[in-house]
Parts: sequence; structure tokens; C-alpha cells
Amino acid sequence: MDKNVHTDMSVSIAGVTFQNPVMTASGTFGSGMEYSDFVDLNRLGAVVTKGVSSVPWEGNPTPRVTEVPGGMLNAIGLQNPGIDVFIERDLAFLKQFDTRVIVNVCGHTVEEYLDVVERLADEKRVDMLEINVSCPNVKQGAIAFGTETDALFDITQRIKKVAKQPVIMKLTPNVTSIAEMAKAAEAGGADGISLINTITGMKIDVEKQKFVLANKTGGLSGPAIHPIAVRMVYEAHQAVQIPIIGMGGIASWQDAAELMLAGATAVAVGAMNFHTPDLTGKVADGLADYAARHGLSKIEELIGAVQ
Amino acid sequence: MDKNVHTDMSVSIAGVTFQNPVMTASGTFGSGMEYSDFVDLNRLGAVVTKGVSSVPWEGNPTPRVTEVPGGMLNAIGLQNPGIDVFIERDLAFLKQFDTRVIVNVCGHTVEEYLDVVERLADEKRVDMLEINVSCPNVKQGAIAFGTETDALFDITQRIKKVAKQPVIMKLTPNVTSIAEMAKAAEAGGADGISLINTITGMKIDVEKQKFVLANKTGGLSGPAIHPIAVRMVYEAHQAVQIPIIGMGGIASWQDAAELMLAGATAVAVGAMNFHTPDLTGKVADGLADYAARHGLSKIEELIGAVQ
Amino acid sequence: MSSERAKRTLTVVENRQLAAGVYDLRLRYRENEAPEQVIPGQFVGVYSRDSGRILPRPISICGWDPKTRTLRLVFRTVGAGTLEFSRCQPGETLDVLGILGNGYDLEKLAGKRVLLLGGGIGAPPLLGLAEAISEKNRALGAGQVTAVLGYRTNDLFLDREFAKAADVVIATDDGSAGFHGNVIEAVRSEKPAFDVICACGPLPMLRGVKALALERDCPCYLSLEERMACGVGACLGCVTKTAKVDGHSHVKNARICTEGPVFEAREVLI
Amino acid sequence: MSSERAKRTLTVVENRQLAAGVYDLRLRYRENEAPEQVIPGQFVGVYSRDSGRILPRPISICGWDPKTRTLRLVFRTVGAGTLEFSRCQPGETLDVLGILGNGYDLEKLAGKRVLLLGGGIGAPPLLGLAEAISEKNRALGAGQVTAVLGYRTNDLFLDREFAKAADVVIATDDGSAGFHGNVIEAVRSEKPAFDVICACGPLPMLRGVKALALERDCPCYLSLEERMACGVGACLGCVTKTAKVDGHSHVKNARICTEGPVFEAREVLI
Ligand SMILES: Cc1cc2nc3c(=O)[nH]c(=O)nc-3n(C[C@H](O)[C@H](O)[C@H](O)COP(=O)(O)OP(=O)(O)OC[C@H]3O[C@@H](n4cnc5c(N)ncnc54)[C@H](O)[C@@H]3O)c2cc1C
Ligand SMILES: Cc1cc2nc3c(=O)[nH]c(=O)nc-3n(C[C@H](O)[C@H](O)[C@H](O)COP(=O)(O)OP(=O)(O)OC[C@H]3O[C@@H](n4cnc5c(N)ncnc54)[C@H](O)[C@@H]3O)c2cc1C
Ligand SMILES: Cc1cc2nc3c(=O)[nH]c(=O)nc-3n(C[C@H](O)[C@H](O)[C@H](O)COP(=O)(O)O)c2cc1C
Ligand SMILES: Cc1cc2nc3c(=O)[nH]c(=O)nc-3n(C[C@H](O)[C@H](O)[C@H](O)COP(=O)(O)O)c2cc1C
Ligand code: FES
Ligand code: FES
Repeated sequence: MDKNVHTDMSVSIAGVTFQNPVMTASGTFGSGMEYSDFVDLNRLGAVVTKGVSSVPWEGNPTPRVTEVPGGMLNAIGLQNPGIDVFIERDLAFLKQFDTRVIVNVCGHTVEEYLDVVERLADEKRVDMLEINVSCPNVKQGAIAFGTETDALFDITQRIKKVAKQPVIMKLTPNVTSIAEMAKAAEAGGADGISLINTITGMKIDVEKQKFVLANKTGGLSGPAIHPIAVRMVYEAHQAVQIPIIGMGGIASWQDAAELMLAGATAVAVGAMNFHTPDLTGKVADGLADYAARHGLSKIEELIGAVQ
Repeated sequence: MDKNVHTDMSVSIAGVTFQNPVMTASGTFGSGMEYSDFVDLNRLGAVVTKGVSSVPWEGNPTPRVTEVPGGMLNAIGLQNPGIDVFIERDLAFLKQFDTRVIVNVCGHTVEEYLDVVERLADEKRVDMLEINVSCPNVKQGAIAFGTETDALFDITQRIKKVAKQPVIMKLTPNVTSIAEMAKAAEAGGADGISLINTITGMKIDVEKQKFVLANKTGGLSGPAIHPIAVRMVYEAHQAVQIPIIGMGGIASWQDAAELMLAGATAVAVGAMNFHTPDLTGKVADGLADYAARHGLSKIEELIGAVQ
Repeated sequence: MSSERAKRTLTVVENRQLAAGVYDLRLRYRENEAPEQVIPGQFVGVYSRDSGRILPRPISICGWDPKTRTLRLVFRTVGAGTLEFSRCQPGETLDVLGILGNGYDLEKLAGKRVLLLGGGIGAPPLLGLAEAISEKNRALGAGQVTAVLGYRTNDLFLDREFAKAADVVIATDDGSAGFHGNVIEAVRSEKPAFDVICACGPLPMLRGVKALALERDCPCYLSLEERMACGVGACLGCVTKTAKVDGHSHVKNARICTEGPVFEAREVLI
Repeated sequence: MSSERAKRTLTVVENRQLAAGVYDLRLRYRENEAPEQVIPGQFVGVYSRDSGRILPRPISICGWDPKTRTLRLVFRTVGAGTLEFSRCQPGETLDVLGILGNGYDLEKLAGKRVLLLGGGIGAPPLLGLAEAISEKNRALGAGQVTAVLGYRTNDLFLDREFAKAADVVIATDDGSAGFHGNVIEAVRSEKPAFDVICACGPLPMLRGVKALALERDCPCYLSLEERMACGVGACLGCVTKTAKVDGHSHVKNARICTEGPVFEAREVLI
């Protein structure tokens, strides 16, 4: 302790090196543009973009978001302008920054996922793909990929066949065993997994006796879910060899360090960007200080180091 | 609105009438003794006692509890003095109060559950049984009852054969589909279900790089889980006909009303007793005022009334 | 002077109750942190100091004094967040995300006879607007501002300040002050002359305002509200349906926090 | 006067820093809400005002003035809860659950030469005890109180107040004040005379104290700590292993909040 060495903060996943382990959680940071006023994107390990599909999706009716104790519910419903606009506008915007880009992909069917993955295959600016098989707000069957091991294995395998970038499968926490899901993704050939996506929740306005969200249910995120995320990252890390991007309720560098100690190679900041718009930068700085204080020569020494 | 009628606050489950829908969540209220300084037990719909097993259980090593944002983790490990002491001391204590008594039962094997259920069969003071098949802190297989539909169906059926009191199966939220679990309990003959038990979580001390709880994982409860509880009660209510006792993060009468609107016939206050020792009484009063304001002639009109 | 969009710690300099549940909060920026420009119709996100409440509360800017770097917010207590703000004492601090959104386009209003329609807690953002237009129009020597302000009862607020910058018509739901009825009914009855409408208030009222504008075939700017998470355009929580495909979403979903909160009535499907 | 166990809203009357990160907080009960009796070694649970922190923080009672209904708590800032308490200003209120647990059995200490061993933030509860015993012993004309207080550095606190009621030996880890070493080493070196030990401090120290008591074959009362949830005996969160089957748990798990926090050293397996 208190050795104050200089720590190598870089981490690597499937051969891709990130300058530090701090990323943005998909859907909470747009494509980086909206938050570039608040934090220098060059300070981040990676920008993970909002889920993109083969054609534009209009998402759910409003209200789409609401606050709950220590967190929020969202039912955006994966609104996005489709892969064409994404490439022309968002990817072009990201070209000016010296950070990694992970593109989050969504679809209603395996074919729709494959469409997007193929369209991105030759985009040099895309370092990695994150496949969202877990969004609880898409009704047309997508949830099944994320909650059944066979379906997850299958979609992973099919995506791996066409993908030119490393593939991260993003898992839903709404399952009995995250370890089984992690193993299915690994068996399907995933280069890594990310977890956790939001946990399905609901809020009711007791005076109006109505659902607060138009979609009835929404995904719970924020500090409220952090202990669940830590446990799931730990369980997944015990179950598989592939690297894990950990997320869920990060509000401080300590929360990020917890996820790394539990087994995450990198971490992503989600809903708390809305509370502290430069949180990603603060987490990166805090982790670097912590690593130096603990005399780590590489931040990767933290991964799964809990005892 | 503002009709201020007098509402019949009683609810009934499996032929047992409760003077109001407010109960205590098992394990958070001892056997009532410890909180009788703070709240008049006669004001409650029911006292639900701490889980009891056929022989004394010593539980997990300490630390057993820790705080997390908007909630807490516990890994008590179902410490209890066993059914004999429970009957002699706790049940005897409860005889002086005019409230219903629901005894929460735990075991490592089906036989252990049956032992307790049989021992309680002729205890007049016991109005109902709540079978905890969901405690995440018991390692010897009990969790399997709560996460596999076949096992849940089987244990429900076997308990129903020997039980003289109505049987409530207490479900774990750590499953992919709470609706499937609810259906399995109903098919097995359960008179009702209660949900949710705690969600498995973990906390790591980042400076010591150690698990905070001796048991590594603990069950998350408190306001953090309330939106998940509301969603699960709603899903279960859509799936089965039997009544539901709803719990998870109740911190106010509004939270209780939300669970009833989602489909609960009664509600139980858990971790927030530790914050507000007379919360059960306050929730009962708040619900009564609310019901009067909304012109309900029976509080049961609230059950599942969300739109 | 600093970038317009930033999270800043502001000091409470005054907090006064104006009516039942309505507060007038003045917040001062630190030196060198004040925004360069504040346009009527823009808003800020005010953060709670309670860790259980993570999202900023969007509150419209009622006034801005660049000399004292003081922001004026007028809000109604509806839940835990606004209740907390109502209890803030001078000297305490609040974190504020701002300046957010697009305000009213003052160029388009210059020299016009402007009808301001404010329903309840929708009135505050229109006060800054009334002041800005009437100042400009005084200089131009043309254009009259009329403000029709709707309240539930005679527990009025801001009405006297509006009177300094506009002709004021009061409407109350219960008839206890001014016209008995809502703001639209008051317009039909009092028949003020106008070329353009600016309105802020609850959705049913805004629908009525849009109908009025279509009927009179005049430009109409509405300030919309929706539940927000980020406030800066990243989360897509706060969209409103638009008539045409917009430049950002490509699915006819404009972000109220970013493309709005002020929209031309014909552009949005409300 | 009221029931001993209740959640009460107390008013901060004073909050003073005693040493780096150590605060002396005085809280006043409302009239008619004060506890009838407060025994040294008992504690209270202090609630945060932040909704994200739901559990009470157990803090030992350092002093109690029944005339002014004022509770004295001395605590160290270690996390968000104690940090919040350290910032409380006079006039603010804090909710407190109390009076909790069983204190030291003063009858058993009367007339005895008592050795008080306080490690760091374990010292505060012993101050009230020192005062109570020395007052009693003065009346009895017998029994000397010695307090050995251990600190990390010479940033001492409460030492002068102890000096009014006891012979004080200071021990510091770094030798910057008093004896260079821990409290056990200080006892072995300074050799105060005693018939009974009362100790409060970190677990490794309490283990040493227990060993010392067994060696000297004298009664020894230890004040234990454990993570707590309810503070009132309901949750079974705070147990300590006991040598014999206890009356409550029947599994050799006594509740520190209820059967303790003060235990005879031989009764507990630490
Ligand atoms: C662009 C914009 C400008 C606004 N300007 C003002 C103003 O000048 N004065 C004023 O009194 N109110 C204004 N509001 C409404 C104000 O944001 C809400 O009253 C406030 O957020 C309620 O917070 P709470 O914690 O008290 O209520 P709660 O109901 O406890 O809040 C729970 C959550 O819902 C959100 N929420 C609740 N009501 C609304 C609402 N009507 N609109 C958006 N989010 C809501 C909160 O922000 C919070 O995230 C404005 C809203 C928007 C979108
Ligand atoms: C019977 C008893 C008496 C105590 N008396 C004093 C005293 O007089 N002065 C003093 O400074 N401290 C005392 N402590 C320790 C004090 O309770 C903790 O320092 C405090 O709870 C930390 O809260 P926090 O929010 O600042 O820290 P955090 O670490 O943020 O707290 C997180 C959670 O852990 C719990 N926790 C953390 N440390 C401890 C601990 N050491 N013991 C029990 N729970 C802990 C907190 O209560 C909270 O629930 C006592 C503890 C016990 C059990
Ligand atoms: C508003 C919002 C939108 C989100 N959109 C996506 C998405 O498009 N794709 C995805 O995989 N996850 C999405 N998520 C999930 C987050 O990436 C993250 O997994 C989750 O919110 C947990 O992290 P947090 O608690 O830090 O927010 C979204 C979350 C929020 C709050
Ligand atoms: C300390 C503690 C002990 C518990 N013990 C039991 C138990 O013995 N049996 C049981 O079925 N549930 C037990 N539970 C779960 C609660 O009854 C309840 O289902 C859960 O805590 C969710 O409600 P809450 O968020 O209001 O606490 C326990 C919970 C806590 C916090
Ligand atoms: S609130 Fe996030 S996009 Fe508008
Ligand atoms: S803290 Fe609950 S039993 Fe002691």
C-alpha cells in the first residue's frame, strides 16, 4: 500500500487494447456527441454506442423514463436511426477521437442482427461489437436470445461467423443462472461478455392507479442494482475464461473497482452519467489513483482479485 | 376521489381473514417481541415469523449484514432455535395478541420441511404457513426448490398433503420467469404465494479487496428492489388465480399500495422496519386514509386494479 | 464565462414562497462559471442532494440577471425533489445542469403582437419572455404583448410582474379572480389582438392552444414537457412525436430536451 | 419520561472536532421523550437523512446529562454516514434509535480497582464509565480507576476528561506521546493495580485483553462491535459466538445489540 507506483492502466480484450478500463454503457451516452461538452472522450477506454439496428426503430411511446429509489426505469425501446445514419453521422463523429469504439447491436431476429454485423464488418473505426440480446423492452422475441442457453449459443455462433471485429455478448440479469448464460456465450465463440443489462421493473402511480411508463415495465438501472451486478460478474468470472465488461450502477471509482475485483476486465458507466456528466473521467482518474496507492504495476492485476 | 367513505380494510386469503393487509416480512421482525415496544402488534394484519426449521440452525459466520445504496445485504443463513423452542417461546408470546400468525418454514430437504409442517399442524395459534423455498443463503440445495418448476411443484404438493393450515409458497426473484414459478406453486396446490424474497447480491471492500460478508453473497432487500417486486407481483398476478402476499422494499404506504394495485392481496414490510420501527403501523394507517380518500368500500378493490 | 452546458454548483441567495406550494428560488453562479447567454424558454436540471434521487429535475428559467449571475426559478412542489428545493436556505448550494434546450426565437417575435398563454406553473418561463419582447418592441416602437394567465384559484403568483411587461388577463378555474374559465376561453372572451402565440402549460391546454393557432392561422410556439433522464439529448427519454422526419432521430421523435422544449405547434403531434 | 426503546428526533446542540476525523456531538431530547436511564456501555443507532442509507449507525454513548436531556456521542468519520453526522450544525435534527443494548454492570464494579482499556475510538464509552465508577468509589472510599488509552499518534482526544476521573496512561503506536506501543504492552510496562478490566476497541486488541484477563484470572468486560441492521434483536445480524448455549439463540450466537454489546470475556469466543 501507499507505494504510489505508476500503473499501466491499459486492459486488453480479444487482442484489442484499451487505454484504460472505463467505458460508457450503451444507450446512456448517445454516440458520445452529447457528452463531449462534459468529458474529453479521449480520456475514455472506449465509447460504447447506443444500440443500432438494420433499419430505423421508433422505440416506445412516452413516458419512457422515470426515477425510482437509487435508480431509474427506462423503456426507450431501442429507438435508433438505423445503421445507415449511424455510419454516416455517429461513426464519422467518433473518427476525430483517439478512443476505442464499441458498437452495440440490436435486432428482432437473428437475420436483423447479422445485417448490422455485416454492414459494420469493413468499418475501420469499429473496434468491437457488443450484441444486445437482452433488452427487456423489445417484445418481438429478442428476450428469448438472452434467457435461453440454446438460443444464446446459436445467435453467438452465427454472429461470430460473419463478424470481422471481436464479439461481446451482452447478457441480461433477468435469468436464474448468469453462469449458464455466460457459458453458452463462451461455447458459441464469444470473445467476451458484458453484464449486466437492466433488470425489469415497474412503477405505478398510486393516485392515478396507472403505470408510470407507457410500456408498463422498464429496465432498472443505477446504484440500486450495483450489488446484483457485482455478484453476477463474480459468478460469470468463476464460470468462464473469456473477459467480462462489468456494468450496473457505477457511481464512483470504488464501484468500478468492485466490479474489477469481482472479475471484470473493463467497466462501463451507465445511468449515473445522467447524474454526473463527467463521471467516466472521474472513474478513470479514481481508478488510476487507487491502482498507484495499492502499488499495482498493471491495473489488470485487479481482475478477479477479491478474496 | 375525496369521498372519505369508511373502507373495510380486511382481506382474506384461503378463507383466513386478516383485519388489514399489512404484515411483517419474515426474518425482519423476529417473532414480534423485539418490535412490540415500537408498534402495537394488534394493529397488524399478521405477524410473519422468522424462518423455523426442525432443529436449531446456527446460520452463517459474521459479518452477516451490510448496507448498500437504498438497501442492505443479509446472509443470516436462517439462524433459528428450532421448532421446539419456537413453539414454547415465540408462539406462546404471540398468544397474547389479537393478530394473525403466519409461520415461515425452512429446511434443507423436503423431509425437514415436512417435519416442521407436521409439528405445527395442531398448533391453534398458527393461522397459516409460509414455506421459504427461496433463501439464497442456504447452500444445501434448498435453492433448487425455488428455481426449478418441477421441484417447486413437488415440494408444494407434499407439504399440502400434511399441512393443516393454508400454505403460502414464498418465491425467489432469482429466476428467469416468476410467472412460471407461480404457476408451478399453484399447480402443486398452494393456497397462495408470497414474493419477493431477497435478490442475491455481493459487496466487496475495495481497500481490503475482500468480500464484506463472510458468506460472500447476501440477499438484497430494501427500497432498491421495490420496482422489481412490483413487476414480479404484477407478472405473477397475471399468471395465477391464487392470492399473493407482496413484499420487497416497502418504505411507505404508497409502496404498499403499488404492490396491491399490481396484484397483491396483502403486503409485508421487511428491511425498512430497521429504518422506521413502527413502519407497519404507519403503512396500515396510510392505506386506510388512501382507501377512504379514493372512496373504496373494501380495500380488496385495489387488488390488481392498475390500468 | 464558460461553455453553456455544464454541471455547476450554485449558491441559494433567496427562496421565497409566492403562493401555496409555489416557490421563487434565486441561485447564483460562481464567478467565471456563469453562462454566456440565457434565452427565455431554456431550462436547467436541478439535482437533489439525496443519493436516492439520481435524476436532475427540469425547471424552466423564469429570469436571468447576468450582472449578479443570478438565475431565477419558479416552481411548484409536486414530489420529493421539488419539496427538497423548497426548503433550501440562503447560503446552501444546489448542483445545476445547464443551460439546456432551445428557448423562444426572439427574432421571430420582434415587432409582433405576441399573445402569451400560461397555465399554472407554465407561467414562469413566459415572464422572462414577456420582459424580453416588450423591451425589444419598445425599442422598435411596435408590438403589444398580452399575457393570459390561468390559475386554479385566486392564489395568484407572478401576475404583478407580468403586468409590468404586458397587458394581463387573469383566468381562474373557480372564478375567484378574473375571468371564470380556462385561458383559451379567456382569449375567446377578451379577444386580445395578436400575431403570434407563445404558450406553456399542461398538455390539454397546449392542445387547445394548438387548435386556436390553427383556427387563427398564426404562428404558435409551445413549450413541451416530458419525463427526462439525461437532459442533454443522450438517453432518448424525452421525445415528442413530430410531423416530419427530424434531423436527429430519423423516426419523427424530436428530443424535448435538445430540439425543444419550444416547438412550433405544427411541427409536433400532441 | 418514556420507554427506553424508541426512535426519537433529537436536536444538535453542539458538534465539535476533537482530533483529526473525531467529533464530539451533543444531541438533545425533546421534553418528555428523554430516556429514564442511560448506562455506560449502551449505545444508540443514529440515522442518516439520506434515503440511500437506510440502516442506523451504532454509536456508543459517551455521556448523558439527564438535566439537559443531552446525549454525548464521540465518533470517528469512516464512511458516508459518520461524514454526514460530522457536518451537522446546531439546530439541525437527527433521528436516533435508543437506548440500545446492555451497558456495564456498575454493581459488579463498585468498590473494585478498575482497569479501563480503550483503543482509539473505543475510548468514548469508557469515559462515562470512568465517571460513574469513580463517583461511586469516591462515595465508597475505595477503588482506583486506571484508564490506559491507546492512540495511533499524539493527536489525542478525551484524555484530559479521563484524567478527571481516572489515572491515565497514554500509549501511542508511533511513540509520539506517552508509552510507545499498544495498550496491552502499556499495562505490562506500567503495571497498574486492578481487580477487574473493562475494555473497548478493535477486535485484535480485545483478543489481547481477554488473554491478559485469563492470565491474571480477573473478571473482564468487553464491549464488542459487529455490523448491525435492526439494532433491537430482530434480524440476528450482529451475533457473536458464545461459549455456552444462550437463552435466546439456542445455538451459541448471542446478539451483540441485545445481549451485549458488553460481555464477560469468558462468555464469548472472539
Ligand atoms: C422542460 C421542463 C420545464 C419545466 N419547468 C418547470 C418549472 O419552471 N416549474 C415547475 O414547477 N416545474 C417545471 N417542470 C416540471 C418539473 O420538472 C417537475 O415538477 C419536477 O421534476 C418534479 O420533481 P419532484 O421530485 O418534485 O417530483 P416526483 O414526482 O417525485 O419526481 C419523480 C421523477 O419524475 C420526474 N417528473 C415528475 N413530474 C414531472 C414533470 N411534470 N415533467 C418532467 N418530469 C417530471 C422528476 O423529474 C423525477 O425524475 C418542468 C418540466 C420540464 C420537462
Ligand atoms: C455497538 C457499537 C458501538 C459503536 N460505537 C462507536 C462510537 O462510539 N464511535 C465511533 O466512532 N464508532 C462506533 N462504532 C462504529 C460505528 O458504528 C461505525 O464507524 C459506523 O457505523 C460507520 O458508518 P459510516 O456510514 O460512516 O461508514 P460505512 O462504512 O459507509 O458504513 C456502511 C455500513 O457499515 C456499517 N459499519 C461500518 N463500520 C462499522 C463498524 N465498525 N461497526 C459496525 N457497523 C459498521 C455502517 O453502520 C453501515 O451500515 C460502534 C459500533 C458498534 C457496533
Ligand atoms: C436510458 C438507457 C438506455 C439504454 N439503452 C441500451 C441499449 O441501447 N443497448 C444496451 O445493450 N443496453 C442499453 N442500456 C443498458 C445499459 O447499457 C446498462 O447495461 C444498464 O443501464 C446498467 O448499467 P447502469 O446501472 O450503470 O445504468 C440502456 C440503459 C439506459 C438507462
Ligand atoms: C435480515 C433478513 C432476514 C430474512 N430472513 C428471512 C427468513 O427467515 N425467511 C424468509 O422467507 N425470508 C427472509 N427474509 C426476506 C424478507 O422476508 C423479504 O422477503 C425480503 O427482505 C424483501 O422485502 P424487503 O425489501 O421489504 O426487506 C429476510 C430478510 C432480511 C432483510
Ligand atoms: S432527457 Fe435524455 S434525451 Fe432528453
Ligand atoms: S442488529 Fe439485528 S439482531 Fe442485532
